[in-house]
Amino acid sequence: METAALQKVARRVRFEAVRMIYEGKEGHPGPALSCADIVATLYFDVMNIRPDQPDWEDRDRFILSKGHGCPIWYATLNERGYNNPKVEHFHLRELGSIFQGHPSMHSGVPGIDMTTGSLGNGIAIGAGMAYAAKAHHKDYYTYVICGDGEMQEGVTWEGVNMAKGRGLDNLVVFVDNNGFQSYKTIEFTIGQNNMADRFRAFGWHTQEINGHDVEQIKAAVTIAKATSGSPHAIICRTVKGKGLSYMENNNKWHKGVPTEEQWEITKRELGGE
Amino acid sequence: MSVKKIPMRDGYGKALLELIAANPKVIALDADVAKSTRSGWVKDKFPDNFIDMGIAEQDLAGTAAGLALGGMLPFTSTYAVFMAGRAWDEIRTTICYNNLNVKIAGAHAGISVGPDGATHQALEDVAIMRVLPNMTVVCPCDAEETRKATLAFAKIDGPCYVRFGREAVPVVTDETTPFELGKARLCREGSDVAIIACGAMVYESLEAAKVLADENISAEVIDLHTVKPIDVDAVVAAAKKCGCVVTAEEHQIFGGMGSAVAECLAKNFPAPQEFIAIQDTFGESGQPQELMDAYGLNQSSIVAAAKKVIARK
Amino acid sequence: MAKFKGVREAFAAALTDLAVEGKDVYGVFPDSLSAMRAIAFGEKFPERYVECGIAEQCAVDVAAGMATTGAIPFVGSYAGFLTMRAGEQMRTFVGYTELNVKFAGFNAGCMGGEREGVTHQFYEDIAFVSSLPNFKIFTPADGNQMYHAVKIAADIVGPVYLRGGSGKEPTVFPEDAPFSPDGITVCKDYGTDAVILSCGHVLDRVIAAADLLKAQGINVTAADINILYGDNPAKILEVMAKTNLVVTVEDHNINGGLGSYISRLATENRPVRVKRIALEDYSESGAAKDLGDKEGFSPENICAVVAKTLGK
Amino acid sequence: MEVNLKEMCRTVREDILTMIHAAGSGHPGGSLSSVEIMVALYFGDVMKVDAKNPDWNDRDRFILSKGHVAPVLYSVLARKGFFPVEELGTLRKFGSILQGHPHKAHTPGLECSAGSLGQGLSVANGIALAFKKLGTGQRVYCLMGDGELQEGQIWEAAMFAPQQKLDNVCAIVDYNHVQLDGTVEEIKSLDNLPARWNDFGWNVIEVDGHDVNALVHAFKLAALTKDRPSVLIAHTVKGKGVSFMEGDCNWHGNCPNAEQLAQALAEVRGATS
Repeated sequence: METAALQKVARRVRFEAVRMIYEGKEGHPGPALSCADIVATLYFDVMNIRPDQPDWEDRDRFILSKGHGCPIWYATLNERGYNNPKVEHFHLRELGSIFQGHPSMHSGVPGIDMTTGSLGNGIAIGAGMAYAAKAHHKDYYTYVICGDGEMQEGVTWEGVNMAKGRGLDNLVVFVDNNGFQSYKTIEFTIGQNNMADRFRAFGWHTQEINGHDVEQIKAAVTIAKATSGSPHAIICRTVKGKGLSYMENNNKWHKGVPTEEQWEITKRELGGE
Repeated sequence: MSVKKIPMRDGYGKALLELIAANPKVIALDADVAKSTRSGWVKDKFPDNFIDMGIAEQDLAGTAAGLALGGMLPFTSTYAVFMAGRAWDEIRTTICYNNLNVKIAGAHAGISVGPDGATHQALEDVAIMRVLPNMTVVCPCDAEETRKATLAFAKIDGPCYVRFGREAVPVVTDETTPFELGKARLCREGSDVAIIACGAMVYESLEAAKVLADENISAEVIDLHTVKPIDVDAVVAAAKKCGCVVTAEEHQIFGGMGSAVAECLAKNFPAPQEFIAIQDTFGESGQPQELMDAYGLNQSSIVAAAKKVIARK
Repeated sequence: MAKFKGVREAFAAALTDLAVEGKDVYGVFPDSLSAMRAIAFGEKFPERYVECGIAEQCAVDVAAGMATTGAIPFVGSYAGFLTMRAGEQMRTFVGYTELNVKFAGFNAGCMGGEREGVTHQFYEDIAFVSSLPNFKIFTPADGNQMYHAVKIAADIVGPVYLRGGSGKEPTVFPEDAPFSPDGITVCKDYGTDAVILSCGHVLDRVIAAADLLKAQGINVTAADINILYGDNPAKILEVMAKTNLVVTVEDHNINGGLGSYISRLATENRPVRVKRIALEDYSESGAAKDLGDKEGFSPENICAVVAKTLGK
Repeated sequence: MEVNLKEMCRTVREDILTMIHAAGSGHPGGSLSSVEIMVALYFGDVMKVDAKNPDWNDRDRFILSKGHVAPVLYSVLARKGFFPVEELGTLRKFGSILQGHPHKAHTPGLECSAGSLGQGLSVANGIALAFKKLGTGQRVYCLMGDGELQEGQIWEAAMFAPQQKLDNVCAIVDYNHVQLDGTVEEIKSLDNLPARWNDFGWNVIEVDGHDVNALVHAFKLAALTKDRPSVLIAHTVKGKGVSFMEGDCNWHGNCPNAEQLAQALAEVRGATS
């Protein structure tokens, strides 16, 4: 897809994600917006998928390891045509809604390849999918988006080790490196924010890009696919709350709901075309 | 009539501040959710007595063990689902097997966590903690009882676990209400059925008892806040007096307080029992009260269970 | 059928036979291939041997990921390292997701871990797994039962937890005895003075106790419970309905295991006295027989508990 | 009392082999690879301990993370005088003070139970942090295997100690390259091991793990390092000192028979290194 069109999609899913949080009165907008460009680029350009056949066995797989960012995933799946007809109101986090607070593969949302919400597990689960692809002689890729905070979970590094050890070059992991976690900054919590060095030290093919530049995202995937023998980490510098002036780099928006006034700003900044 | 409601976690935060003011060796640890568990209050008031471990629950448990070995009195907190689920091996082998003086708080327990959905609703933690030797397990009924339980933990040597929910829940005790670890609290006397409850279900049970009274059924209500060690005398006495029991808890039916009561009854005084609990299923997103109603954790289901169990006498 | 002795070799043998039969099974091992006695499996089916290193949470997650593609992964390790170290992963990524992952947990009980000591003896696993919706719990008493249990587990769609001990437990069941779908097998039917229910590798001791009791004029029923917290406990209730005293014997903590399950069945259906023989504290290092005797699983002690409770 | 360190290493090796043979089971490989490390700590004037008063408040602490190598620790503690050497013959027996995997309540001089891998460094960090908070100058040592670096919890702890500036922590990796199921490289590679620790913020010291004097020197270097924790990467050989055990994963947890014991003891006694 053309760059301009992709940017337009990213803007639209951002708006939809914030809208579903505004209407549902609860959710995590900051972490959703920081990975919007990555999710949009994957679904509208990179991944080999069939929205009308979500269980197609040769599809590329996607895991949102940072499950709390799911509004952006729900919005993107909807935009890409997974829901037929398109969903107007998501009823996010309401009783009986298919749109659970953290994504569930059994709640009825088409296209959810894996339940998430408990941090740190996406890479290891992705490694399982990638291993199965090789064992079944399939050539699909598995894409994972992780938060930078969940790099503190030990199981992340267990998965990193495993994927390297088995040479899973069909696994591509994006780290949404927005520099914040629930409470404060990554640096405050663990002192350092050197994600790329760590992946390199663990033997992964590692790239660093601007996670809001769709061209760079596309290029990084192309380079990853051309490099065999080890799994791929794409460390994305991002801005938490990207796209909304009142949210950007303000960690109070890790979780929160726009006021009516802020909703007006949202419509101005992200609404329309 | 409006009921005063306060989240139980406020009681935990309050107790921590009181403990630290009296004893600088008390130290609070959290895994990146200090605001939610209220251990963040310590961070604001006594920053030297607070450590944020980052999103690393196993490391949280292990470091707390080390702090205890080094002579501090650590109180750890994070969401119950991650505390009990992810750090169980550390709690079992490093903390309980060594009988270390580490206190553990599991926040956001139960289905009333609400919109976050099943991944964040701890419904197994009592089963997990109850099976560990040396562990004391408390499931308080409101903020004040949570405060008292937390203060009581500091007075005993050895691992302790307290679980509490996220929502503001009705206040049923005050500063003067007696509290003793291991001693069930009689909330209402009755003779036809004994309702043994813990956590937020205590309030629901008291409401149920009122409804039953209107139908000339006399229900005893017991707050079994300490699930382990269980107050055998109180449970057996209630069963003998009433002849049948309903247990009510915001936890899976297997392994929790209801199971503890069943073990106690079957061993000492076999009596009919009905279980109000989550019926072996995972939760989902929704508003807290909607979920409590949808999963049968409310006064009307307690009333129905009471009638059913009386008929089995 | 591959040859085997004890629950571990039985697990590996069944896994190998399943692969030979063309099932899409995998052995996912956190550095536990040799402990699972599955080296021959790994050599015969290298592409079905998924090594995860000493990283149990990773192993469970990897298995979950594989299961989404239609594969049938078996995660084999020690009971506690799975349920305790990777408990949350079992809960959220296998139980909640209802994925087709099987778990084989060994070194269960003090007699399962014996001389390794407490860190390698596991008596809490059933309490945890039973609290997880969608899981089935199989507790085969010996190698022959384990072999059939693994084969049945592979045919079930959804999570199954298989519990096994050291692999040195005595063989009680004949090779061709089926793994009872009712969750109970009556082994001795001398009478209804008491019903003694056994779970896992203490069965030989329970049977011996029934014989000892018979010699004393106390006639009991001795049965093996091989499925815990199953969907349909009707047959178990049927056996329990005949007596006024049930005694449970299990190499598990006294809370949350067989005794807890039977107590709940009793108070919920027909209140009957349930006496539990189980571990009340951490055990210690030692030979399996010495530990079993010390923890109250000797036929003599079981016998004494029954006689005393009956007031005889 | 001046102790001949090399002589002590020989004695400890003999103890390990004899006690595992008597017990009928145990883990000789990893115990033998850690001999010089343990002798340097306890006899090289590195750790402050008092065998007559195991609970002495001001002692340095040692945490064994790789609990299965209890025999080497038991031998060193006995030779140091914490309990009679005769007790070594009761290893793994019913009622013994020497559990198959160590337990605090059973054995004088033991600080913490171990056996479930990957937990020791967190415990060591906690003790070190308590010492910092209480203003004491004690140090904490933690011995890990290389295989257990596959446990995610190790990396959680590895992030924590530098953040808290725990310069009173000294971790030791017994880098013998062999684990239960094969070589570490086969199971899950640990290439770039020094870089991994360095990137997580540690002072890394590489040392020949069988040169007891070099180890003593390395421990002293670590003690001089301020504001960050140190890790000794000790290059060792699994089963060191017994030709048929060296580098063979089959001797991870295997018991020598009488004939093998005789040969092993002869080799150990004859060693002049």
